[in-house]
Amino acid sequence: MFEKVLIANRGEIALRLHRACREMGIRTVAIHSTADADAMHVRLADEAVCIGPPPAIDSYLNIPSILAAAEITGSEGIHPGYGFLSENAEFAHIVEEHGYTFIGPSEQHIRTMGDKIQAKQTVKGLGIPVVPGSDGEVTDPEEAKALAADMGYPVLIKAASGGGGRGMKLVRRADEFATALEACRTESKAAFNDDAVYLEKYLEQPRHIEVQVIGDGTGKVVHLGERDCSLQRRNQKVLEEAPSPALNDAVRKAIGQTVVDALSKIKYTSLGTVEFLYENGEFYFIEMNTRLQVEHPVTEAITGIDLVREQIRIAAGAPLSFSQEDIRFSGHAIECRINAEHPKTFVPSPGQVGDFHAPGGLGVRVDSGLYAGYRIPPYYDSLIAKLVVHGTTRNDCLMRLNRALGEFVVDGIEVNIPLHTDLIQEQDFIDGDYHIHWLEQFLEQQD
Amino acid sequence: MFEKVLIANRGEIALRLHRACREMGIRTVAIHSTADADAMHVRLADEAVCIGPPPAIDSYLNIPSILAAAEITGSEGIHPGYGFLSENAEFAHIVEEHGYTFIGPSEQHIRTMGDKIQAKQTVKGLGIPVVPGSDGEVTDPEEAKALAADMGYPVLIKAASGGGGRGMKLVRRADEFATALEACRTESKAAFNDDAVYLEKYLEQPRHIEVQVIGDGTGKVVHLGERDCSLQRRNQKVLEEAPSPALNDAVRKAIGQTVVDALSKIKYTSLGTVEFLYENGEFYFIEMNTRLQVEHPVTEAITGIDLVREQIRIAAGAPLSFSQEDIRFSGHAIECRINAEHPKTFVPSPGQVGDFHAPGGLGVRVDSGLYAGYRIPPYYDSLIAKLVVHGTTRNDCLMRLNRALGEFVVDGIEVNIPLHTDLIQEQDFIDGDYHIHWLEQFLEQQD
Amino acid sequence: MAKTKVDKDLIRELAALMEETGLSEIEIERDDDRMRLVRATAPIAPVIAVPTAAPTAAGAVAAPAPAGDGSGDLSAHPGAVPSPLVGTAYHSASPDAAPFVKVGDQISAGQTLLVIEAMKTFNEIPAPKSGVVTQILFDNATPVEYGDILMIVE
Amino acid sequence: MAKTKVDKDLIRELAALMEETGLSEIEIERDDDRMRLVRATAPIAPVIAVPTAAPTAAGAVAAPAPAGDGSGDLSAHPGAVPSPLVGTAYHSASPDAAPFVKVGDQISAGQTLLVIEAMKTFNEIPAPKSGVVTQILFDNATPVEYGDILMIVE
Repeated sequence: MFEKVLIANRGEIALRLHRACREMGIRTVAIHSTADADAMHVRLADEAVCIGPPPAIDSYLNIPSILAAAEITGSEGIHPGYGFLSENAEFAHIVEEHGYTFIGPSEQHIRTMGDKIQAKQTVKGLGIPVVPGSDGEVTDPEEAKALAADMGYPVLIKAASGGGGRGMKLVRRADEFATALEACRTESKAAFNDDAVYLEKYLEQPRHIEVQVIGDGTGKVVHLGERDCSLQRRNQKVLEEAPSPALNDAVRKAIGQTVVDALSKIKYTSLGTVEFLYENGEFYFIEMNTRLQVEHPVTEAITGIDLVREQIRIAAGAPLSFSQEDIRFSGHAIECRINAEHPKTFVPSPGQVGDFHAPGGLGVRVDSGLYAGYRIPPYYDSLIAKLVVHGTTRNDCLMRLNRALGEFVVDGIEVNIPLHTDLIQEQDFIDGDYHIHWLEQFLEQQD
Repeated sequence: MFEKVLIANRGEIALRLHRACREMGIRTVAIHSTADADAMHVRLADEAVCIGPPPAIDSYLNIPSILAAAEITGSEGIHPGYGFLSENAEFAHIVEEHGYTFIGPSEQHIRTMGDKIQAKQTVKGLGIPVVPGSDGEVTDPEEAKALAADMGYPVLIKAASGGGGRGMKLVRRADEFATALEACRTESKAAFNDDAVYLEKYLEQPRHIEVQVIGDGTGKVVHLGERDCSLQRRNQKVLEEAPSPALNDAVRKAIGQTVVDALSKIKYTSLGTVEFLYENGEFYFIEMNTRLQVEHPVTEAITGIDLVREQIRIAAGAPLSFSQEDIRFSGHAIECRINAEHPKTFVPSPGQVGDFHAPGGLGVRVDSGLYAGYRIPPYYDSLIAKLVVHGTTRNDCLMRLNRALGEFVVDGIEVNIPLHTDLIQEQDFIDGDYHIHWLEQFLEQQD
Repeated sequence: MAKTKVDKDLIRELAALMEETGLSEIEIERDDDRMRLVRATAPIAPVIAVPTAAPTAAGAVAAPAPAGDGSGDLSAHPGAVPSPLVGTAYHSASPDAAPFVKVGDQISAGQTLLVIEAMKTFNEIPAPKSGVVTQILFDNATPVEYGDILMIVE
Repeated sequence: MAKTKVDKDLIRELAALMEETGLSEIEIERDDDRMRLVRATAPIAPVIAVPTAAPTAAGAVAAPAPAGDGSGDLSAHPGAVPSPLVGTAYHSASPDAAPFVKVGDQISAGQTLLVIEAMKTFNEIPAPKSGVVTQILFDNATPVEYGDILMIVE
């Protein structure tokens, strides 16, 4: 096991990593910008090194500085957390080349999954379902009809050279192809000087469902169920839950097995998440995140597994400590991302925290680097706390979440706690009946 | 289910009860003395009623005032918590007589178990093991030897009229009886003018192990495993853990079944705890607590069951929501009682709390009514917070507990956090090798 | 103190001295001269951190009714009659009976002012002293908490 | 009030006494003289609630070595040369070479003052301005953090 790990991140996730290390008897090195000298994880770490000025490019993204910090502290492993350098294959490469252990997947897997096109081809080849489409250009309405019949309506005709939402046409019935295909080709020619178009299945109100996996590099891969992260605003997840209200056990097992089979073939190492859109009982691959995710605690809550601990163990060369048969899903968990932002306008609200009081009691977990009097720097993202609530059933979980949100005090700055309180009172949300556009539609109705 | 419950208690347990009610959609009524007007549970409750001045006898023990508060608020159920009126059979009687539901066991069970002699006779009759002794006076050394051979050495000769540790003699071998019995009778005659003595098995270094049960009054009783509460100072529990490091599964199952069988016979209702001394593989009944206990969260942690919720459900007439087969013990949990007292001298330290920051993260639960700036009144007990940590194994739990204690900040007053930090570094404790005298011996060595 | 005599250099020196020593006030008196310097004890926010997000429904139920808002201010009133128990307060012994006292009544110590019912028992609340009832602060048949100010007797 | 008559040493002594004893006010009257000193009711906890129970090993590792303790105070010094990166600082280009600069050296802007090694690369740190090296605040071959004050050039 590692003697000392450098935590190449900040905020709540740096604290999360510190806690896991501390609980494993591993000494921690916090790196930080000048803006984060007072941060909780810096105060708690065994050692701390200031590596640069506030801009992330000069500190948390500054590879030479991070390696220098590892060098002067004699760290053995480097944990990148999420964001920043966590999915930077070059960083993983340099870390390993300098003789440190990168606590994450192999450089090669990061690289492959980091390229959208290559990722899609790779996972498709491994047997993971992707959004169906024509393999190339389509010119003939009859060919289009045949393809669309296979993938199911509605179907999107997309300009091969298009982008930014232009050069697209939605087709809901076969008889629309006759005119739609030609129209799209004409528009495309006019707009992009290229009349090539192709087909892709169109998802109207999909959910965002992601499968958590972990592998130890021997080909042994285990899935830890899914998370439903459909509540998003501008592609940012706001609230996540596990299990998804939309899946039953059979579906869960099937998609889990598909993902496990695929990633076993490439001997995937460390934590990873395969993200899908889900509609009408079908999964469609979006991307794979080759790192620990913000919302990992909901999976920890329902499985009882400490994901970060397991990730560190594997990086240190240990085999997975459990098999698929050992995984039991228990109860329901929801995570609310507490952001320093106005709950209506979403304007970020950095500044000095007045009173800070986290909710407690049974089934409530708070991951936060905040404390009374802490000054939230304006340079980084607005996530300041994660409230994770676990209950026996989804309803128990919602009741407990409501209770916990009501106890949460963060003064001095604006936080989005009222948004979460409102959200969980919505009938659609209570019914589990929502999709990736639901939150933005809800917010529009609020105005 | 109840619409409104009156919480006839204060401090962390009042908050615990409030949270359970809130999560069940039950409105809460906090009662409080003038000294507790600013208490967290009073602030959070749906309604609050000041029922008297600071002395408990005039407020939290004042039955007419509590019933008047129930009356003016239209409460349906009254939860007594622990301490105060929780084991007062008369209170349970009056509550029920006035048409409210007492959220606890029947008046009769409280009464029976509240009388030490009656309790011992009752449980013995129900098949629960008690400390063996002679049924009455013993005068003949040969008779004493025969009895002692049955119960096992060492044996205590006790004066029937004795008390305060006087008129007792420890006998470790059969051949000591010849002189010891006569000596004890003589002393007893001199001290109490009564030479009657009796025998009782003497436990040298027993553990305090208690079995948590719950019944719904139909004869269905389920046990939720044991808690080891051997770390005590002046008969006050300091730290509790579950499961006990001293029991294996077979022993756990056997004592659990014994307790369940016994309490099924009397159709026990609500939560209850059967306390034992445990030495050399044998259990000896001490007493039964007919109420929710301070240390209930360790059981919640390893069973995943919300005990207070279940207790309220049963009081409202619902049947137990689980059977013995449904109970799964998962991992290990430890509770540290955080007291407002000097960690060495144990002098109580009421007063104004400065900074308050509770530890967070995976596997950490804090039950506390404290907040920054809260003034701890000097009138009540010194328990201000319970830190409950859960881990996959006892070792994981200890590592996590150490981490969490290091993050816990309570300024402005003295707290016993350093005591807990010291305790869990002790090799005996790490080995699980301790008994009911261990803590006091440890404390003596510290001086 | 003649204007010309104000020693501004001395003030500056003393101010520097206060800064240096951490003093917040200096007062010097000599003969007929007196000088007092105060340095703001900084914008130190109060330590008392109240959980402001806490729902504040608490205490709503049993607030004394009509003049209830003023009861907080009246608790220090020398003629205040606080409730010695929690229960339901009545102006009179029975619905048909006349009230025990009215505003303006001259009363003597020990005389019954009202009754408070708790657990089906009517508790007579006696006047703590003689005087005139100047305010009655609760509505008939309404709940009162321990310590609520019920009347003012002056 | 005559300037010469104010005993500033007495004020300093009394202030120190107040600090020592925790007193918040001293008033002395003698003949016609009177002096009153007040110290802000002091140990008011600052609003900034630091998790004081937190282990404070943080920052221990890369503290600049010899005059390190003073670096905090020197950061505002107009001649301070802060470290532009984290790494290991050296006085000279190689173990056998002479140091780039010594205390007392007259230097010109842009002249190399030291090197910092990070990732096997030696980064030359140039003088930000011309002047005299008055302090060198790190030991040879010791780690420095970003922002540590390395030298003073005046």
